[in-house]
This record gives sequence, structure tokens and C-alpha cells, in this order.
Amino acid sequence: MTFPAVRAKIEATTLLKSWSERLDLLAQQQGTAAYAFVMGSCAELLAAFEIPLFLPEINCLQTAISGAAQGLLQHAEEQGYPSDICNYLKADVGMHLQGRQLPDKRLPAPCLAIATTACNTYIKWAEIWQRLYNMPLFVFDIPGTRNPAHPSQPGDPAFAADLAYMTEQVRNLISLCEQITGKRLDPDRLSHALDCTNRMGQTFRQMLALNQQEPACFDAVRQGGAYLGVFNAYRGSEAGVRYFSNALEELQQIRQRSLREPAVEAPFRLLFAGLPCYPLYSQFIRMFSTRGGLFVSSTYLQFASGGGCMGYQYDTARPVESFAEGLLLTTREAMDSMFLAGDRLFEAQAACRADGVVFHGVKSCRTVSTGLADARLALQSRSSIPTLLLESDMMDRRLISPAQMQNRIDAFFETLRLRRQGGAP
Amino acid sequence: MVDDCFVKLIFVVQTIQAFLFDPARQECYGSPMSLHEPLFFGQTVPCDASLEQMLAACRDLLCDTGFPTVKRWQEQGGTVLGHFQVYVPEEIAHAAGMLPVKLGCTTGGSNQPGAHFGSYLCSVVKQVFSLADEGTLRPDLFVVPSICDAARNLPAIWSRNFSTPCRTLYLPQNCTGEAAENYLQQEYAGFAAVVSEVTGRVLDTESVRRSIAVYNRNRSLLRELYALKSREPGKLAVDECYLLTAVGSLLLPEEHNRLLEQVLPLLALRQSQQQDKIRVVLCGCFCEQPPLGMLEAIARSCHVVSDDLLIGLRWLTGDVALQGDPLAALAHAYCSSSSYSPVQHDAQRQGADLLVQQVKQHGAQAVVITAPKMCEPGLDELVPVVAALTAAGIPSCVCEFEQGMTSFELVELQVETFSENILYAGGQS
Amino acid sequence: MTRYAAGIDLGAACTKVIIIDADGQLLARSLEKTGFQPDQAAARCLAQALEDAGLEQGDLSAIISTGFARHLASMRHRAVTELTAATHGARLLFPAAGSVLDLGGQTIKACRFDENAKILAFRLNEKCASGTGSFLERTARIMGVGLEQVDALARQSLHPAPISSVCAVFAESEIISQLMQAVPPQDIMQGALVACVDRALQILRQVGLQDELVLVGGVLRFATAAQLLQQKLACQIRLPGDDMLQFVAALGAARIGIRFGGNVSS
Amino acid sequence: MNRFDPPFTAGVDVGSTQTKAVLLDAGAMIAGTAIIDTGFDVDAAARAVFGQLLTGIGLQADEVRMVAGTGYGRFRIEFGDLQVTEISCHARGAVHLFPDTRTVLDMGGQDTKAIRVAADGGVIDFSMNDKCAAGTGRFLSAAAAVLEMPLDELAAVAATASHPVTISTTCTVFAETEILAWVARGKAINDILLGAHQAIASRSLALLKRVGLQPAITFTGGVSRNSCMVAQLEQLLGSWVQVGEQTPFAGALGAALFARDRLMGLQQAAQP
Repeated sequence: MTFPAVRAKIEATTLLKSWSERLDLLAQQQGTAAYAFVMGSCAELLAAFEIPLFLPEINCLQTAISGAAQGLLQHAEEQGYPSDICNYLKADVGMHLQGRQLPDKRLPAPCLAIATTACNTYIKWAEIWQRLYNMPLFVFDIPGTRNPAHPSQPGDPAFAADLAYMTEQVRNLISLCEQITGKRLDPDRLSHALDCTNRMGQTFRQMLALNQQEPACFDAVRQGGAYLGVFNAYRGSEAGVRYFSNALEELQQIRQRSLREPAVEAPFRLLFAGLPCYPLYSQFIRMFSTRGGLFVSSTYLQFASGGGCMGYQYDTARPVESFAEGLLLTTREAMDSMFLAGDRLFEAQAACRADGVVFHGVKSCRTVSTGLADARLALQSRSSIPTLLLESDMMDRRLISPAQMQNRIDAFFETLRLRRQGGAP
Repeated sequence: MVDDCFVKLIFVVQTIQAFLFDPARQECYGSPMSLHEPLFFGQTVPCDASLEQMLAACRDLLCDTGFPTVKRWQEQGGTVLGHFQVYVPEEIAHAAGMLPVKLGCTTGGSNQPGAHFGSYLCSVVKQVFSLADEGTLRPDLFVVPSICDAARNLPAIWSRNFSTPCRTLYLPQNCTGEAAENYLQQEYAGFAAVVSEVTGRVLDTESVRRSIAVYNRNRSLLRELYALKSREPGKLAVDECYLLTAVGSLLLPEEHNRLLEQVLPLLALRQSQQQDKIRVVLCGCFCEQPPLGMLEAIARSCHVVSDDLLIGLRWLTGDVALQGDPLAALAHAYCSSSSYSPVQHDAQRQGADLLVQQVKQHGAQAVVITAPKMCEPGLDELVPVVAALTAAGIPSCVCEFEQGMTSFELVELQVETFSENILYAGGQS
Repeated sequence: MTRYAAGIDLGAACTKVIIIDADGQLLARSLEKTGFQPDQAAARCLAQALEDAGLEQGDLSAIISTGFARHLASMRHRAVTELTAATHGARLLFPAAGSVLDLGGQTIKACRFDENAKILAFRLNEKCASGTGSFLERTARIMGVGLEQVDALARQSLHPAPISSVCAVFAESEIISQLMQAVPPQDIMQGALVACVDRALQILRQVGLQDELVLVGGVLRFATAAQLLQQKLACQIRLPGDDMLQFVAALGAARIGIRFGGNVSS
Repeated sequence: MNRFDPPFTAGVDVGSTQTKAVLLDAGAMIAGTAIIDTGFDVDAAARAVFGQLLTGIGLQADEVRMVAGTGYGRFRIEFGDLQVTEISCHARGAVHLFPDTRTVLDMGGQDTKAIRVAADGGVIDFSMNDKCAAGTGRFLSAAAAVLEMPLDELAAVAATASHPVTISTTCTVFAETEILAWVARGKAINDILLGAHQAIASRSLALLKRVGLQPAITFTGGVSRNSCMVAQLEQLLGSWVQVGEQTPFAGALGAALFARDRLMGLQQAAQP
């Protein structure tokens, strides 16, 4: 990457730091926050009630990048948590068992937890908090696609039944928030938050579209991670809107520069499917970038933004109903991008003109990883694009063997180079 | 007249007759010759058959990797619903004349990673896929309840590899209000619509209601079997109880009912084993089933007085109402009188507390927890469960397992150590 | 009349027999390779011990078998697992012991027990041999270090290498990649020992720590392992003498024979 | 000596157990092979095997114009001119030995790889054993160690078995325990060994399926000498598996071919 999107990276770091600091301050003042997950976080609703939002997944991946995760995992395992469970969950539990104290910050206790069925582990995870803190837990049923061949669409009777159930649950969640805060929902505040998310999502979508063309403007795993962090932590806020509009502007400038000064050797355009390798975050990306690879697109952006990067536009005139419908559609999009990845990758790799597809399955996350090997087979049956399947973890350094990983990556690039020299068959 | 020295033949014939009297079902059967052939077991057992012979027949059926009962049903033109663990309302498929088969209870099928899966996955997902992939079992409809993250990937993988239809069943996790019950009734209606599409039969109220009655009977017989095991565990080892229950996953409920009706009186007459064994509750078997060898190893040192083996077959704890809309009745039963397993969130109760109650209710001394490898929901509950047991002063022992394991030395080592330290080491000196 | 009991430990590699009297006094012990016929090995080994003790088999009030092939010893009155046996053995050797950690070639076992040697909690590595003796052996082999040199080498280390993956099978690629980054061999060796000890500690912490911990198992041939454990644990650590190291389970089995007799079915 | 024409090129494959070397002449004819145990000093092993290769045919080191290294120790070979992964090398070597090869199975001490290759020896797709999969040669050495039997006799003993046991553990080290358990249960040694071979073969099959195997299949790496493994694979695949004298050297051969490509490229560039 000749012109990295530096500004977006720095601004993201600043914003996430201030998010952490606000939570730290809250913890110091014995305040509490709502715990929710990135897929179906209900951020706009919580914002309308001014309930601070804590996203444990983001906190966990930060501990993996900083190296603090290993101690948390070890601590949880010593309490009997098995080695085979989601390591996000395990590190989080380790943190709670150590008094919500990390080397650089403290975290507030939960006043409410929201776990959608986008990932079933969310529920098990939240049940553990419930045992620790006895706070209200709202389990949010979000029915996904029943038949991979025929997803129901708005207008179908089946969709109407799901939507009715969603709306009813949203109303119940609103009553719960009203109970917790002692105030009524202000529909205007909800509308405003939804409007912010509308603008963020639309911009995010444009940014992703930019990378579909050549030359690519950003690495979807490296810079993509920064975009995701802000999207999730600042959903429904003006700060989020500003960040994304700056980020888009930066990418447009990078694109102009790249067109004027093209790279000596065009990078290998790669599509990433799966989850990042957070314990070796930079090293993992470098294993590709030093060989001339650039991730132009990533399925991670789709599900880890809770489907938000599709740019769904809420109808701010009827905020509650539209919130329910948006939650159903975006979360279903997130679920489809995991469970139905295999059916969508062929179009995705064609759309981003990929030279190769990298699948990274992790032990921690069966939601995303279970289907990857088959998705790869399905892609291979339709296309001759080179693929690489790696397995490691997103949290636990012990599960990662960099020597093995680099060897496989080297072999993959030997294939990509051979193809480029000989012209793809 | 049929030779009545063959018990199996009798209940097979009665089952068939019951079917034949139901005009809606007749199309399943080809020539009348099939009347005189044993339908399911592929073998006959005399009516004075001993309990041991019946158990052996159950074992043969369960260990037969060729799925003889299912094959035979399909050869005769019957359609098969294959469904994944834990609970699926089989009544809906049964009412349309399908043979509901609960997958993942048998010993067959490869549990190797295979080409389609990565390494970090439980055996049961791999096994169910490999059964279809190797052509051993091809249900006409495959249904997966959205029990866990791994299972939720199965329908897409299935539909990419096989042409037979499949569907996810989104059972509610938030069963707190009326909304969930209404939603579930709709979800069942969607399931019923697929069943109709596959079988070409429109489901009417009467036929679903009839099926509910058959399953009510089945659940009540299983409750009797479990009550006997709790009362007199020396009469029924856990592996035997498993055999009697698990064949239900491969038979029509009518036929399973006949088997249980034959077996229960024989069990009552059985001599109880008097051995030094501890009374335990076995838990952790709600989805992936421990291999028989492992249950035998546990039975060598323990009297299992209660367990969650194949809990899905006993999911509804009471009778489903025979009045009103049958789908509404099934939905109501699910939301109001379910068993517990880690794949089902329950806003009112937690698994750990229920287990402590279960131990007390059955007068058990200890708990053996079988922890399925790579099973997220099961393993996530391990610590809370052990903590609750410890707090209640109940000793527990955790053994990891997977369906395809063939070596039980470690299990034996752990269960034996556990049991001998409860039985002997403390008291005498 | 004095009562005597024999404990037979039918281990994967060796079969060990111990004969003690009612006071726990050691009368005889013997050891031989288990081989492919554990029952015969046990019979030979028992005969040898009886001869050394000047006793007949009929003099024994109890013969208790333990170890991996415990159910194959046909002369046994009762079989107990090696976990139970090691606990009783440890308690006999060290009357204040509260837990045992067994560091074997393929298994790590930890037990916590009460004053009657009743096991309160135990744990073992169930699914993989990560961090067991076989990882250390492989590491040493890859670096061309004899097993007897391991301690001397590790002692020279100032900065133990962080070794995160202790899978015995992937040892090669990990160790070679460390060597490639020019990490000194002593730091790799020490790093491997630290990693194995950490893995063992993790299993030990799951059963909960007691005041006095008895260490047994083949990994203790590396003195560094015990030293590292002592550094990381606040509790008292006990090591059976070299002559008893292999006999702890057999001793415990014999002790169970004295305490509970041989007439319990199992 | 005269049979081979200079310039010579060589490939050295430093594997986890053994180090192999192959010498090629100008016409890509195999002029010599050598093999030694890797031991702990990778560079020394590479030098030793290279020396053995040269003495075998009476060449001086400077007569070998280009040396390629492969295998885990490839970056440690100080006299190597280029490094290529063993995946590309096995593919290239297998296609050179058997031009109709479309799928390669390489079974070595630490890794098992399935590779789908193009007609020119280029890698189309590959898949390797994951952590904790027992399908490697190490499993057999473990079995040999437990049963106190020389490694090269395993195949002959296993071939006499009729009722193989099932070995299901996924950890190679635990496989030893499982083998011992079968011994304790009184199973015949040959049945246990055949079970071990079958366990590995079926795991390899999974890898092969993962790359979408196509005939013809060439079996390379150290274990390709094991006739029982060949038979088990053939039975599972229902087709022939190509093996030969040189298949254990396929990695080094591939490396030598890459070295030769590089040399010829440089020569062409030098002569306008």
C-alpha cells in the first residue's frame, strides 16, 4: 500500500481511546453501562435513553492486540473455563473475575445486557454476567434466514410474522430501558440517532465501493479494523458521522494520488473471509503485505458491523417501527454474511476483482468458522481463483503457530506469482 | 392371521394396520405383501423374548450403520424427516406420514474433519453431515433448530452439497411473553408448510392431534422408564436405558411405544444388581451423545439415577393439549413446559440450579458431567454448574468426550477414581 | 498376627510391587518391564517381592492393583486407580501433604485430598499432550541435547524464550523458527521448561492448591522443573526420594490394602 | 560422469526428520540423490547432505551453479541461492516424476500436505494437516517406538493383519496411549498397526478431498516408502497411487528444478 489511510487510523485511535476513557471514568464513579454486542447492539435505542454502551467484543480484541488477553485467558482457565470455548467470552470472564480491571483502564459494571440471537454464544456469555451481577438480561430473538435458497423479503407473510415479533420485542426492551432509567422514550432522540447511523452507514458503504475498483484505497483488514471500531462504538452519534465523512474524503484523495502515481508493481488483490488474528494483528497483515498482498475486501466488515455497512436507511418519521425493521434486516444481513458466506463469495470475489481469497478460521468462533472450509470448496467448484485456508485464533496466542502460518502464506504467494507470470489459466 | 409368537411382528403389523385404517397414509405402502414382513428391525424376536434379547435387538439397531429401519421405510415409499438435536416437534412431520429421525444418536458416520469442515468443531455436526455425504442416510427433509453457532451453519452447507430440502427452525430464546408463543406458532406453521410440500399432503387439525396423542403416550412411557431407573437403578444400567430410549430416534413413535410397553413389565420383574456403586446424575448429554462404551464405563462404577441423554425426545415435560389449534398447543407446551438444556435460554431458571434440584429430587450422591469437546453451549455452563454443585456440597466429576472416541481408559480412570473416593476412602480407617 | 499387604502398580512402561506391614513399614519392592503381558509381569514382580520379604502369597491380607492395566492383574483382591493410589502413597510419605502433581511423559494429573487421603478434586490433561514430558524430550532432541544435559543447559539461560505453543507434534517448526531467529539454545530449553510448568500449574490451579504439594512423575528427572514450580508456588513442595520416585502408587495401593483390606468387590 | 552435462543445479530439502538433496544436470536429468538425518544443526545437515551428493558423483561444489533450499530449515541453508516452500517443490517434483500427476500427497514427519497441481507443476490449491491432526509420519514413529519395532518393518507387519482396530485419538502423542490400550486389551500387534495406518490414510483422504482431488495421484515424502500406507490409500481412493524410488526426494527434486529455472533465466538474460 503506497498511501495508507493514516488520518482515519489516527482519528479512530483517538475516538476509541476517548470511548475507553469515558467508560473508565464511569467505572471510577461507580456508574454502570449497558453491555451489548456488535451484531444487534441497539446502540441507537440506548443512545436515546442516554445509557452508556459497553461493547465487550471490542474490549476483548483490544486486550488481544495489547497482549493483556493471555493473562485473562489463563486466569479464566484456572477457574475451570475449558480451552475449547469462545476466547472472547473467556478473556472477558477472566477480566470480570479480576475486578473489571485492565492494565490501562477499569470498566463499569452492567446495568443491563442485550444479547441478540445473531450469535448464540452471546446468550451464554450474557448468562455468565447475569450470574455475576444479577442485572436484567434481554435476550433478543432475531430470526434469520430459514431456507438458504429463499430468504424471506419485506412483503412476504413470513417476513411480516418475524417483523411483528421484532416490534413486540423492541417495545418490551423500551419498557425495560424506561424502568432502568426512570424516563420515557423520547422518539425525537431515537430519530436523531437513527439519522446519524443512516449517514454513517451510507458513507461506509461508499468507502467499501471505492475499493472494488483499481487501484484500491485501503487495506480492508488493517484500515477496515479502524473503521469498524468507530462504526460500532460511535453508532448513532454525530462524532461517528464526522469520522466517516472525513474517512471517505481521505480515501478519495488517496485514490486521486494513486491514479496520478501508480505503484511499481500492482498488489495482489485479496478477499479476506473470516476473522482477524488479533494477537498478531500487525504481523499477520505484514505476512501478506510484505509479499505484495493487499486485502481489498473482507467479509468481517459485513458481520462485525452488524450488517451496518450495507447502509440500511431508517425511516426517522416512524422511529420505533423502523428501528425494529432495520434491526431485523441488518442483523439478518450480518448472519447471512456468516452462515451463507459460501453462497456469496463467488459474487464478492468477482465484484472486488480479487486475485486470491484468504480464509481465516479461528478456534474461538464457530459462528464464522464452521462454514469456511465448505465455503472454500463451493467457491473452488465455481472458480479457479487461488484460495488459502488458515486456522488459528483471534485471541489465544497459544493457538497460533507463526512459522506454520508463514510457510502456507509463502506457498500461496508462490502460486499467485506463478499465475501472474504465466497469465491465469 | 399372523403368527403371534413373534412380538415384533405383532406390533409391526398393528402399526401397519393402524396406518392402513388411516386412508391418508395408504399411499405410503406398495404391495400388500409388506404386511407379512417385519418392517423395522429386519429380524424377529419371539414374544417370550427375554429382556436381554430385546436389549440386544436395540443395540443391533442402534449400531447398524446402515439404518435398516429408515432404509426400509424409504424403500416402501415412505418419506423421512431428518432433524438435528435437540428438540423438533416431530408431531408435525409424523402427522403428514413422515418417519421422523433424530440424527446423531447412532455410532456410525465419520467424525473426521473431512473436506467440508475445519478442525475446531464438535463431532455431531460432522457426523450428521457425513451420514448424508457418504450416502448412508438421505432424509427427504432436513431440519436444524438454531441451537448453536456450529449447527446454524449446517443448513447452508447442506444446501450447497445436497439437493434435498433443508430448513432452519428458529425456536425462540426469549420465551417470556405471548409474542413468543404467537411467533412460534407461525414458525411451526412454516415448518408444516415445508412438510406439506415434501409429502404432498395438507396437514389437517385431526391428523396433527392424533400424532400429538401418540407422542404424549411416548413421553409418558419414557417418564415411566426414567422413574423406574430412579427408583431401582440396579435394574437398569444407564447404557441399557440409553438403548431403549435411543431406538426411538429411528422408529415410528407407535412402534417405540409398543417396545416400551413390552419392556417395562419385564424390567419390573428384573433382579436388581446389588453392587457398591454411587448414585449419580449424569449431565452434559443434551446434544452429542456419549458413545456406548463410555456409558458402559460409567455404569461399571455408577448407578445413574437421572440423566439428560437424548433430552430432546423427552423435551416436553407434560402432555400436549389435544384441544384447540394443535400448532398453538405445541407452541404453548414449548414455551411453558420444557426441559432444560444449555442451548435454550430460560429467563426464569438457570441450568446450574435445576441440576442441584435434580440431584436432591433423585437422592443422588454426586454428578458426573460429560463435557462434549468443542461444544460451546455445553462448555460455557461448566463452571457455573460445578460452582453450584460445590456450593450445595455435591461432588462432581467432569469427563470430556466425543461421539467417535474408541478408547475409554481415561473416562474409566476418572469415574473410578471419583467413585472409589466417595465409596471407600473417607469412612473406614 | 501381623498383617501384610502388597500394592502392584501396572504402569505403561514398568510394573512395580511394594509390600508393607500394618505399620506402613516397607518390607520389599520390585520392578520390571510391563511388556505385552501385564498379568504375567505382575505375577513375576510379586513373586520377586514376596521372596525378598520372605513371605508367601497366602500371608498377604490384601493385594491391591493400580495403574493403567490394573484390571488385568488376576491375583488382585481389588483395583484402584493410580490417582487414588498415588494420593495414599504421597500421604504415607508426607503426612501433611494436601495435593499431588504427577508430571508424566504424556499426562499431567493433579489431585487435592483431605487428611484421610480422600480425593476432593482431580484433573488431568484430557485432549492433548501439550506441555507434557514428550514436548520437552522433542525439544531436547531437535536441539541435539541429551536428556541428562537439559538441566545444565537450562541453567545458563538468562532470558527464557517465550514459547506459546507446547504441542509436542508442532515442536519442530516452533523450535526451528526460534533457532532461526538466533535465540540461544539455553533460552529455548528454559523457555520450554517454563511453558510446561505453566501448563502443569494451570491444571493444578483447577483443583485448588493446598499447603503441601507432592511432586511425582518422569518430568522430575529435570530438576529445573521442580525448581520452577517452587519459584511459582508459595506452598511447600515435597519430592519423594530417588529410590521411591517410581513406587509412590504401588506404596499407596499397599497402604489401601492395609487400611481397607482386600474384600471389597471392584 | 560423462553421462551428465553441466551446468548442474541442486535442491536441498531440510525436513523435520531427514534432509534430502537432488542434483540435476543441464537436461534436468537426476544426476544424484542423497539423504541423511536432519539432527539439530540444520545448516550442518544441509552441508553434509550436499557434500554426500557431490562425492557420490565426483563433483566440486563450484560446479553446481545454483542451489535451492526448501523445507522448514530452508532459510538456514547458508549456501542456498534461493528458497522455495516445500509445497511448491513437492508439486513441481511430483509432476516431473509423473507428468500426469494432478494431485500430490506429501507425507513427512511433521506435516501432511495435499496439493492439486497444474500440468506445468504449478500449485492450484493445497491443504495441510491442522494442529492436533494425527495424520503425519510422526504417528507411525510413535507406534514403532511403543511397539519396539524398527520403523521400516511396520508396513510388512501391518500387511498381515485382518481385523484392524480403530484408533480415534486426534493427538499423536496420545496415540501411543491408545496403542498401548489396545495391547492391554490383547489385540494382535499387526491389527493395531494396520489400524494406525488406516487412521492416517483416512485423515489424508480428508486433506485430499479438501483440495478436490483429481487423478493421477502421486504420493511423495518419506512415508511414500511405506507399502502398507500405499495400499491403504489405494483402497480408500479406489485408484492407483503413483510411487517410486524417487518419490521420497520429490521436495528436493522440485527445489532443484526451481534452481535450474532460475539459472536458465539468468543465462537467457545474459545472452541477448
